[in-house]
Amino acid sequence: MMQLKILVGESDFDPGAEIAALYTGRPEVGAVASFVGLVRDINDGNSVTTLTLEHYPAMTEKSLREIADEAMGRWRLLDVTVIHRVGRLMPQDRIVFVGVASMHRGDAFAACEFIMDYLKTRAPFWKKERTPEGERWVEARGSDDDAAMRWEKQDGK
Amino acid sequence: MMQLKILVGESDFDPGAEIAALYTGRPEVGAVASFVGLVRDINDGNSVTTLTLEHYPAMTEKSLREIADEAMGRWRLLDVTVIHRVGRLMPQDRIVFVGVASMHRGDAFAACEFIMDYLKTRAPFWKKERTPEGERWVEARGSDDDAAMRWEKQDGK
Amino acid sequence: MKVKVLYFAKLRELFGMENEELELPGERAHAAAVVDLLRKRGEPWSKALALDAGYRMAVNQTLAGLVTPVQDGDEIAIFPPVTGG
Amino acid sequence: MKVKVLYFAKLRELFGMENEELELPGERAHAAAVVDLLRKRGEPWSKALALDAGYRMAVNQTLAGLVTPVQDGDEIAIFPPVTGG
Repeated sequence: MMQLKILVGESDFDPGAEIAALYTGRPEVGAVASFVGLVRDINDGNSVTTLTLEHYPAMTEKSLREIADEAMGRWRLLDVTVIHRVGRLMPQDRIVFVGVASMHRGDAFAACEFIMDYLKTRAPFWKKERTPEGERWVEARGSDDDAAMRWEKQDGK
Repeated sequence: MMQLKILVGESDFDPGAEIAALYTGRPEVGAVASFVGLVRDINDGNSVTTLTLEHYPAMTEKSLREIADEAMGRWRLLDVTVIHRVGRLMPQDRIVFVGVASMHRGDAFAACEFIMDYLKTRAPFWKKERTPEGERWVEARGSDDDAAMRWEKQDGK
Repeated sequence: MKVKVLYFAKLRELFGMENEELELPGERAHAAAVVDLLRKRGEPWSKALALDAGYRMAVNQTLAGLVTPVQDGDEIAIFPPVTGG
Repeated sequence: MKVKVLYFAKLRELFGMENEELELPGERAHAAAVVDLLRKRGEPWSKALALDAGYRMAVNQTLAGLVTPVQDGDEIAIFPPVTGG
Protein backbone atom coordinates (compact mmCIF):
# COMPACT_ATOMS: atom_id res chain seq x y z
CA MET A 1 0.00 0.00 0.00
CA MET A 2 1.34 3.38 -1.01
CA GLN A 3 1.27 6.09 1.63
CA LEU A 4 1.76 9.83 1.55
CA LYS A 5 2.13 12.41 4.30
CA ILE A 6 2.26 16.13 3.61
CA LEU A 7 2.69 18.71 6.37
CA VAL A 8 3.00 22.49 6.07
CA GLY A 9 3.14 24.64 9.17
CA GLU A 10 5.20 26.49 11.74
CA SER A 11 6.00 23.41 13.85
CA ASP A 12 9.45 21.85 13.87
CA PHE A 13 9.85 18.17 12.93
CA ASP A 14 12.08 15.27 14.04
CA PRO A 15 13.95 13.76 11.05
CA GLY A 16 14.70 10.54 12.94
CA ALA A 17 11.06 9.99 13.86
CA GLU A 18 9.95 10.76 10.31
CA ILE A 19 12.46 8.29 8.85
CA ALA A 20 11.43 5.59 11.36
CA ALA A 21 7.76 6.12 10.45
CA LEU A 22 8.62 5.37 6.82
CA TYR A 23 9.77 1.80 7.55
CA THR A 24 8.63 0.69 11.00
CA GLY A 25 6.31 -2.30 10.70
CA ARG A 26 6.81 -2.48 6.92
CA PRO A 27 9.23 -5.34 6.19
CA GLU A 28 8.95 -4.77 2.43
CA VAL A 29 10.89 -1.49 2.77
CA GLY A 30 14.57 -2.00 1.90
CA ALA A 31 15.60 1.60 1.30
CA VAL A 32 14.82 5.00 2.80
CA ALA A 33 16.35 8.08 1.20
CA SER A 34 15.79 11.37 2.95
CA PHE A 35 16.71 15.03 2.85
CA VAL A 36 16.80 17.72 5.52
CA GLY A 37 17.16 21.37 4.50
CA LEU A 38 18.45 23.84 7.09
CA VAL A 39 18.76 27.61 7.47
CA ARG A 40 22.40 28.60 6.89
CA ASP A 41 23.99 31.56 8.65
CA ILE A 42 25.50 32.85 5.40
CA ASN A 43 23.72 33.19 2.05
CA ASP A 44 25.22 34.80 -1.05
CA GLY A 45 27.94 36.31 1.13
CA ASN A 46 25.67 37.98 3.70
CA SER A 47 25.15 36.80 7.24
CA VAL A 48 21.56 35.85 7.96
CA THR A 49 19.98 36.55 11.34
CA THR A 50 16.41 35.41 10.60
CA LEU A 51 14.61 33.85 7.68
CA THR A 52 10.88 34.31 7.13
CA LEU A 53 9.00 31.88 4.92
CA GLU A 54 5.84 33.13 3.25
CA HIS A 55 3.57 30.75 1.37
CA TYR A 56 0.26 30.57 -0.51
CA PRO A 57 -1.77 28.49 1.94
CA ALA A 58 -4.55 27.42 -0.43
CA MET A 59 -1.98 26.12 -2.93
CA THR A 60 0.93 24.85 -0.85
CA GLU A 61 -0.25 21.40 0.23
CA LYS A 62 -1.96 20.84 -3.11
CA SER A 63 1.26 21.56 -4.93
CA LEU A 64 3.35 19.31 -2.67
CA ARG A 65 0.81 16.54 -3.10
CA GLU A 66 0.96 16.87 -6.89
CA ILE A 67 4.76 16.69 -6.81
CA ALA A 68 4.69 13.59 -4.58
CA ASP A 69 2.02 11.98 -6.79
CA GLU A 70 4.17 12.63 -9.83
CA ALA A 71 7.09 10.91 -8.07
CA MET A 72 4.88 7.96 -7.16
CA GLY A 73 3.94 7.62 -10.81
CA ARG A 74 7.55 7.69 -12.00
CA TRP A 75 9.14 5.30 -9.48
CA ARG A 76 8.15 2.28 -7.40
CA LEU A 77 7.64 3.84 -3.99
CA LEU A 78 6.09 2.56 -0.77
CA ASP A 79 5.83 5.77 1.24
CA VAL A 80 6.57 9.47 0.88
CA THR A 81 6.70 12.21 3.52
CA VAL A 82 7.11 15.91 2.73
CA ILE A 83 7.25 18.50 5.51
CA HIS A 84 7.85 22.22 4.95
CA ARG A 85 7.93 24.86 7.62
CA VAL A 86 6.68 28.44 7.25
CA GLY A 87 7.04 31.54 9.42
CA ARG A 88 10.12 32.89 11.15
CA LEU A 89 13.21 30.67 11.37
CA MET A 90 16.76 31.11 12.64
CA PRO A 91 20.10 29.80 11.31
CA GLN A 92 20.41 26.04 11.96
CA ASP A 93 16.62 25.62 12.06
CA ARG A 94 15.18 22.81 9.97
CA ILE A 95 13.15 24.04 6.97
CA VAL A 96 12.20 21.02 4.91
CA PHE A 97 12.11 17.23 5.14
CA VAL A 98 11.59 14.80 2.27
CA GLY A 99 11.68 11.07 2.97
CA VAL A 100 11.01 8.26 0.51
CA ALA A 101 10.68 4.53 1.26
CA SER A 102 11.06 1.94 -1.46
CA MET A 103 12.12 -1.66 -1.97
CA HIS A 104 15.36 -0.63 -3.66
CA ARG A 105 17.64 2.36 -3.29
CA GLY A 106 17.58 3.60 -6.88
CA ASP A 107 13.89 4.47 -6.72
CA ALA A 108 14.22 6.04 -3.27
CA PHE A 109 17.17 8.27 -4.23
CA ALA A 110 15.69 9.43 -7.52
CA ALA A 111 12.27 10.20 -6.07
CA CYS A 112 13.71 12.08 -3.08
CA GLU A 113 15.88 14.32 -5.24
CA PHE A 114 13.07 14.80 -7.78
CA ILE A 115 10.68 15.94 -5.06
CA MET A 116 13.22 18.45 -3.72
CA ASP A 117 14.01 19.77 -7.21
CA TYR A 118 10.32 20.22 -8.04
CA LEU A 119 9.51 21.66 -4.62
CA LYS A 120 12.26 24.25 -5.15
CA THR A 121 10.81 25.42 -8.45
CA ARG A 122 7.04 24.74 -8.18
CA ALA A 123 5.84 24.91 -4.57
CA PRO A 124 4.66 28.41 -3.55
CA PHE A 125 7.15 29.37 -0.82
CA TRP A 126 9.18 32.58 -0.66
CA LYS A 127 12.10 33.33 1.64
CA LYS A 128 12.91 36.71 3.10
CA GLU A 129 16.23 37.10 4.90
CA ARG A 130 17.10 39.57 7.60
CA THR A 131 20.78 40.53 7.50
CA PRO A 132 22.69 43.27 9.34
CA GLU A 133 22.13 45.40 6.19
CA GLY A 134 18.37 44.97 6.29
CA GLU A 135 15.74 42.65 4.84
CA ARG A 136 15.77 41.16 1.35
CA TRP A 137 13.77 38.64 -0.63
CA VAL A 138 15.87 35.66 -1.65
CA GLU A 139 16.29 35.51 -5.43
CA ALA A 140 15.48 32.28 -7.27
CA ARG A 141 18.57 30.45 -8.56
CA GLY A 142 19.01 29.42 -12.16
CA SER A 143 20.70 26.28 -10.86
CA ASP A 144 17.40 25.23 -9.29
CA ASP A 145 15.65 25.55 -12.66
CA ASP A 146 18.42 23.49 -14.22
CA ALA A 147 18.05 20.82 -11.53
CA ALA A 148 14.30 20.57 -12.13
CA MET A 149 14.81 20.53 -15.90
CA ARG A 150 16.91 17.35 -15.72
CA TRP A 151 13.78 15.40 -14.84
CA GLU A 152 11.85 16.73 -17.84
CA LYS A 153 14.31 15.12 -20.20
CA GLN A 154 13.57 11.75 -18.65
CA ASP A 155 9.87 11.89 -19.42
CA GLY A 156 10.29 9.53 -22.33
CA LYS A 157 11.99 6.78 -20.35
CA MET B 1 36.49 21.72 8.21
CA MET B 2 35.66 18.45 6.52
CA GLN B 3 34.74 15.56 8.76
CA LEU B 4 34.38 11.84 8.22
CA LYS B 5 33.01 9.07 10.42
CA ILE B 6 33.20 5.41 9.45
CA LEU B 7 31.78 2.64 11.64
CA VAL B 8 31.67 -1.11 10.96
CA GLY B 9 30.37 -3.49 13.59
CA GLU B 10 27.51 -5.50 15.02
CA SER B 11 25.90 -2.56 16.87
CA ASP B 12 22.70 -0.95 15.67
CA PHE B 13 22.62 2.79 14.92
CA ASP B 14 20.11 5.63 15.29
CA PRO B 15 19.51 7.38 11.93
CA GLY B 16 18.04 10.46 13.62
CA ALA B 17 21.03 10.89 15.91
CA GLU B 18 23.45 10.37 13.01
CA ILE B 19 21.68 12.98 10.90
CA ALA B 20 21.61 15.47 13.80
CA ALA B 21 25.35 14.96 14.35
CA LEU B 22 25.95 15.98 10.73
CA TYR B 23 24.57 19.51 11.22
CA THR B 24 24.25 20.33 14.93
CA GLY B 25 26.46 23.31 15.76
CA ARG B 26 27.45 23.77 12.11
CA PRO B 27 25.48 26.73 10.72
CA GLU B 28 27.21 26.43 7.33
CA VAL B 29 25.32 23.16 6.65
CA GLY B 30 22.27 23.80 4.47
CA ALA B 31 21.59 20.26 3.23
CA VAL B 32 21.79 16.74 4.65
CA ALA B 33 21.05 13.81 2.36
CA SER B 34 20.93 10.39 3.96
CA PHE B 35 20.17 6.78 3.24
CA VAL B 36 19.09 3.89 5.45
CA GLY B 37 19.23 0.33 4.10
CA LEU B 38 17.07 -2.31 5.80
CA VAL B 39 16.70 -6.10 5.75
CA ARG B 40 13.58 -7.00 3.74
CA ASP B 41 11.49 -10.05 4.51
CA ILE B 42 11.36 -11.07 0.84
CA ASN B 43 14.30 -11.19 -1.57
CA ASP B 44 14.14 -12.55 -5.12
CA GLY B 45 10.83 -14.17 -4.27
CA ASN B 46 11.95 -16.05 -1.16
CA SER B 47 11.03 -15.15 2.38
CA VAL B 48 14.05 -14.31 4.50
CA THR B 49 14.22 -15.29 8.17
CA THR B 50 17.77 -14.14 8.97
CA LEU B 51 20.54 -12.38 7.09
CA THR B 52 24.19 -12.86 8.00
CA LEU B 53 26.74 -10.29 6.88
CA GLU B 54 30.32 -11.45 6.48
CA HIS B 55 33.11 -8.97 5.81
CA TYR B 56 36.89 -8.70 5.39
CA PRO B 57 37.77 -6.84 8.57
CA ALA B 58 41.23 -5.63 7.56
CA MET B 59 39.83 -4.12 4.36
CA THR B 60 36.31 -2.96 5.25
CA GLU B 61 36.91 0.37 6.94
CA LYS B 62 39.78 1.16 4.59
CA SER B 63 37.54 0.61 1.61
CA LEU B 64 34.69 2.73 3.03
CA ARG B 65 37.17 5.49 3.83
CA GLU B 66 38.49 5.45 0.27
CA ILE B 67 34.96 5.67 -1.12
CA ALA B 68 34.10 8.60 1.18
CA ASP B 69 37.40 10.32 0.30
CA GLU B 70 36.61 9.95 -3.37
CA ALA B 71 33.21 11.56 -2.76
CA MET B 72 34.86 14.42 -0.85
CA GLY B 73 37.13 14.99 -3.81
CA ARG B 74 34.27 15.08 -6.30
CA TRP B 75 31.77 17.28 -4.42
CA ARG B 76 31.85 20.13 -1.90
CA LEU B 77 31.02 18.30 1.31
CA LEU B 78 31.19 19.32 4.95
CA ASP B 79 30.68 15.98 6.67
CA VAL B 80 30.21 12.31 5.77
CA THR B 81 29.09 9.39 7.94
CA VAL B 82 29.08 5.77 6.79
CA ILE B 83 27.91 2.97 9.10
CA HIS B 84 27.62 -0.68 8.07
CA ARG B 85 26.57 -3.53 10.30
CA VAL B 86 27.93 -7.08 10.17
CA GLY B 87 26.81 -10.34 11.80
CA ARG B 88 23.32 -11.75 12.10
CA LEU B 89 20.34 -9.52 11.27
CA MET B 90 16.58 -10.01 11.01
CA PRO B 91 14.00 -8.54 8.60
CA GLN B 92 13.40 -4.83 9.35
CA ASP B 93 16.84 -4.49 10.94
CA ARG B 94 18.93 -1.55 9.79
CA ILE B 95 22.00 -2.57 7.74
CA VAL B 96 23.62 0.57 6.43
CA PHE B 97 23.55 4.34 6.95
CA VAL B 98 25.11 6.96 4.71
CA GLY B 99 24.71 10.64 5.59
CA VAL B 100 26.23 13.62 3.80
CA ALA B 101 26.20 17.26 4.89
CA SER B 102 26.86 20.06 2.44
CA MET B 103 26.04 23.70 1.83
CA HIS B 104 23.71 22.85 -1.08
CA ARG B 105 21.51 19.88 -1.84
CA GLY B 106 22.98 18.91 -5.21
CA ASP B 107 26.32 17.98 -3.68
CA ALA B 108 24.71 16.15 -0.75
CA PHE B 109 22.39 14.05 -2.95
CA ALA B 110 25.05 13.13 -5.48
CA ALA B 111 27.65 12.18 -2.88
CA CYS B 112 25.19 10.12 -0.83
CA GLU B 113 24.06 8.08 -3.82
CA PHE B 114 27.64 7.75 -5.10
CA ILE B 115 28.82 6.36 -1.76
CA MET B 116 25.98 3.80 -1.70
CA ASP B 117 26.64 2.75 -5.30
CA TYR B 118 30.36 2.31 -4.68
CA LEU B 119 29.81 0.60 -1.33
CA LYS B 120 27.51 -1.89 -3.06
CA THR B 121 30.17 -2.83 -5.63
CA ARG B 122 33.50 -2.22 -3.86
CA ALA B 123 33.22 -2.68 -0.09
CA PRO B 124 33.97 -6.26 1.05
CA PHE B 125 30.64 -7.38 2.52
CA TRP B 126 28.76 -10.56 1.64
CA LYS B 127 25.19 -11.46 2.56
CA LYS B 128 23.93 -14.94 3.34
CA GLU B 129 20.18 -15.40 3.67
CA ARG B 130 18.37 -18.06 5.62
CA THR B 131 15.03 -18.96 4.04
CA PRO B 132 12.60 -21.80 4.80
CA GLU B 133 14.36 -23.70 1.96
CA GLY B 134 17.80 -23.31 3.56
CA GLU B 135 20.75 -20.94 3.40
CA ARG B 136 22.05 -19.20 0.29
CA TRP B 137 24.60 -16.56 -0.55
CA VAL B 138 23.03 -13.49 -2.10
CA GLU B 139 24.10 -13.04 -5.72
CA ALA B 140 25.51 -9.71 -6.87
CA ARG B 141 23.14 -7.74 -9.12
CA GLY B 142 24.11 -6.44 -12.52
CA SER B 143 21.99 -3.39 -11.74
CA ASP B 144 24.42 -2.50 -8.94
CA ASP B 145 27.34 -2.60 -11.37
CA ASP B 146 25.37 -0.38 -13.73
CA ALA B 147 24.62 2.06 -10.92
CA ALA B 148 28.30 2.32 -10.00
CA MET B 149 29.30 2.65 -13.65
CA ARG B 150 27.25 5.83 -14.07
CA TRP B 151 29.74 7.68 -11.91
CA GLU B 152 32.70 6.54 -14.01
CA LYS B 153 31.33 8.35 -17.03
CA GLN B 154 31.36 11.59 -15.11
CA ASP B 155 35.10 11.48 -14.41
CA GLY B 156 35.77 14.05 -17.07
CA LYS B 157 33.32 16.62 -15.77
CA MET C 1 -16.80 38.48 -14.95
CA LYS C 2 -15.13 38.92 -11.60
CA VAL C 3 -11.87 37.27 -10.50
CA LYS C 4 -9.91 37.39 -7.27
CA VAL C 5 -6.24 38.30 -7.67
CA LEU C 6 -3.67 37.42 -4.97
CA TYR C 7 -0.13 38.79 -4.64
CA PHE C 8 2.74 37.23 -2.72
CA ALA C 9 6.18 38.07 -1.41
CA LYS C 10 8.00 40.94 -3.17
CA LEU C 11 5.00 41.70 -5.42
CA ARG C 12 2.64 41.84 -2.42
CA GLU C 13 4.94 44.43 -0.87
CA LEU C 14 5.46 46.33 -4.12
CA PHE C 15 1.75 46.58 -4.94
CA GLY C 16 0.87 47.30 -1.31
CA MET C 17 -1.93 44.73 -1.15
CA GLU C 18 -2.49 41.04 -0.57
CA ASN C 19 -5.43 40.63 -2.91
CA GLU C 20 -8.16 42.44 -4.80
CA GLU C 21 -11.22 41.75 -6.92
CA LEU C 22 -10.99 42.55 -10.60
CA GLU C 23 -13.81 43.09 -13.06
CA LEU C 24 -13.09 41.88 -16.60
CA PRO C 25 -15.27 42.23 -19.70
CA GLY C 26 -16.94 39.04 -21.00
CA GLU C 27 -17.49 35.59 -19.52
CA ARG C 28 -14.18 33.96 -20.39
CA ALA C 29 -10.65 35.17 -20.97
CA HIS C 30 -7.02 34.16 -20.77
CA ALA C 31 -4.84 34.95 -17.77
CA ALA C 32 -3.13 37.46 -20.07
CA ALA C 33 -6.23 39.67 -19.86
CA VAL C 34 -5.75 40.02 -16.10
CA VAL C 35 -2.11 40.98 -16.51
CA ASP C 36 -2.94 43.47 -19.28
CA LEU C 37 -5.48 45.18 -17.08
CA LEU C 38 -2.99 45.49 -14.23
CA ARG C 39 -0.20 46.76 -16.47
CA LYS C 40 -2.38 49.63 -17.67
CA ARG C 41 -2.22 51.08 -14.15
CA GLY C 42 1.36 52.17 -14.85
CA GLU C 43 4.18 51.90 -12.31
CA PRO C 44 4.89 49.74 -10.37
CA TRP C 45 2.51 47.32 -12.14
CA SER C 46 3.71 47.90 -15.69
CA LYS C 47 7.33 47.17 -14.81
CA ALA C 48 6.78 44.29 -12.37
CA LEU C 49 4.47 42.56 -14.84
CA ALA C 50 6.43 43.32 -18.02
CA LEU C 51 6.87 40.33 -20.31
CA ASP C 52 10.51 39.88 -19.27
CA ALA C 53 9.95 40.59 -15.56
CA GLY C 54 9.96 36.89 -14.65
CA TYR C 55 6.82 36.83 -12.51
CA ARG C 56 4.84 33.57 -12.10
CA MET C 57 1.09 32.90 -12.05
CA ALA C 58 -1.31 30.32 -10.72
CA VAL C 59 -4.98 29.92 -11.66
CA ASN C 60 -7.07 28.19 -9.00
CA GLN C 61 -3.95 27.10 -7.12
CA THR C 62 -2.25 25.49 -10.12
CA LEU C 63 0.77 26.97 -11.90
CA ALA C 64 -0.45 28.69 -15.04
CA GLY C 65 0.71 30.64 -18.09
CA LEU C 66 -0.63 33.64 -19.99
CA VAL C 67 -2.85 31.43 -22.17
CA THR C 68 -4.46 29.59 -19.26
CA PRO C 69 -8.26 30.14 -19.43
CA VAL C 70 -9.92 32.09 -16.62
CA GLN C 71 -13.59 32.53 -15.87
CA ASP C 72 -15.87 34.18 -13.36
CA GLY C 73 -14.96 33.35 -9.77
CA ASP C 74 -11.44 32.11 -10.49
CA GLU C 75 -8.56 32.79 -8.12
CA ILE C 76 -5.49 34.15 -9.89
CA ALA C 77 -2.21 34.44 -7.99
CA ILE C 78 0.75 36.49 -9.19
CA PHE C 79 4.11 36.06 -7.49
CA PRO C 80 7.91 36.01 -7.97
CA PRO C 81 9.70 32.73 -8.77
CA VAL C 82 9.44 30.48 -5.71
CA THR C 83 12.34 30.07 -3.29
CA GLY C 84 11.29 27.44 -0.76
CA GLY C 85 13.09 24.26 0.25
CA MET D 1 58.37 -15.63 -1.86
CA LYS D 2 55.53 -16.32 0.52
CA VAL D 3 52.07 -14.74 0.40
CA LYS D 4 49.02 -15.11 2.59
CA VAL D 5 45.80 -15.92 0.76
CA LEU D 6 42.36 -15.24 2.29
CA TYR D 7 38.99 -16.58 1.13
CA PHE D 8 35.58 -15.13 1.89
CA ALA D 9 31.90 -16.04 1.71
CA LYS D 10 30.97 -18.73 -0.83
CA LEU D 11 34.61 -19.34 -1.80
CA ARG D 12 35.64 -19.75 1.85
CA GLU D 13 32.98 -22.43 2.21
CA LEU D 14 33.79 -24.06 -1.13
CA PHE D 15 37.53 -24.28 -0.44
CA GLY D 16 36.92 -25.29 3.16
CA MET D 17 39.41 -22.77 4.59
CA GLU D 18 39.63 -19.13 5.62
CA ASN D 19 43.23 -18.60 4.64
CA GLU D 20 46.52 -20.28 3.81
CA GLU D 21 50.16 -19.47 3.10
CA LEU D 22 51.40 -20.00 -0.43
CA GLU D 23 54.98 -20.35 -1.65
CA LEU D 24 55.65 -18.86 -5.08
CA PRO D 25 58.88 -18.98 -7.12
CA GLY D 26 60.85 -15.73 -7.44
CA GLU D 27 60.72 -12.40 -5.58
CA ARG D 28 57.96 -10.67 -7.52
CA ALA D 29 54.95 -11.83 -9.53
CA HIS D 30 51.51 -10.80 -10.68
CA ALA D 31 48.33 -11.77 -8.83
CA ALA D 32 47.69 -14.08 -11.79
CA ALA D 33 50.51 -16.33 -10.57
CA VAL D 34 48.63 -16.98 -7.32
CA VAL D 35 45.45 -17.86 -9.17
CA ASP D 36 47.35 -20.13 -11.59
CA LEU D 37 48.87 -22.06 -8.71
CA LEU D 38 45.48 -22.55 -7.07
CA ARG D 39 43.79 -23.60 -10.31
CA LYS D 40 46.34 -26.41 -10.77
CA ARG D 41 44.85 -28.11 -7.71
CA GLY D 42 41.84 -29.10 -9.84
CA GLU D 43 38.27 -29.01 -8.55
CA PRO D 44 36.81 -26.98 -6.89
CA TRP D 45 39.63 -24.46 -7.42
CA SER D 46 39.92 -24.77 -11.19
CA LYS D 47 36.23 -24.07 -11.73
CA ALA D 48 35.73 -21.40 -9.06
CA LEU D 49 38.79 -19.49 -10.31
CA ALA D 50 38.23 -19.99 -14.04
CA LEU D 51 38.65 -16.81 -16.10
CA ASP D 52 34.89 -16.43 -16.52
CA ALA D 53 33.97 -17.42 -12.96
CA GLY D 54 33.53 -13.82 -11.85
CA TYR D 55 35.59 -13.92 -8.65
CA ARG D 56 37.20 -10.76 -7.28
CA MET D 57 40.62 -10.11 -5.70
CA ALA D 58 42.29 -7.68 -3.36
CA VAL D 59 46.02 -7.25 -2.78
CA ASN D 60 46.89 -5.75 0.59
CA GLN D 61 43.25 -4.79 1.20
CA THR D 62 42.83 -2.95 -2.09
CA LEU D 63 40.75 -4.24 -5.02
CA ALA D 64 43.15 -5.74 -7.56
CA GLY D 65 43.29 -7.41 -10.95
CA LEU D 66 45.31 -10.28 -12.41
CA VAL D 67 48.14 -7.93 -13.38
CA THR D 68 48.47 -6.34 -9.94
CA PRO D 69 52.04 -6.92 -8.68
CA VAL D 70 52.55 -9.07 -5.60
CA GLN D 71 55.63 -9.61 -3.51
CA ASP D 72 56.80 -11.46 -0.44
CA GLY D 73 54.56 -10.91 2.58
CA ASP D 74 51.56 -9.60 0.63
CA GLU D 75 48.01 -10.43 1.65
CA ILE D 76 45.88 -11.62 -1.26
CA ALA D 77 42.13 -12.00 -0.81
CA ILE D 78 39.89 -13.93 -3.22
CA PHE D 79 36.11 -13.58 -2.94
CA PRO D 80 32.82 -13.45 -4.84
CA PRO D 81 31.40 -10.11 -6.03
CA VAL D 82 30.44 -8.11 -2.95
CA THR D 83 26.81 -7.85 -1.82
CA GLY D 84 26.77 -5.41 1.10
CA GLY D 85 24.70 -2.30 1.58
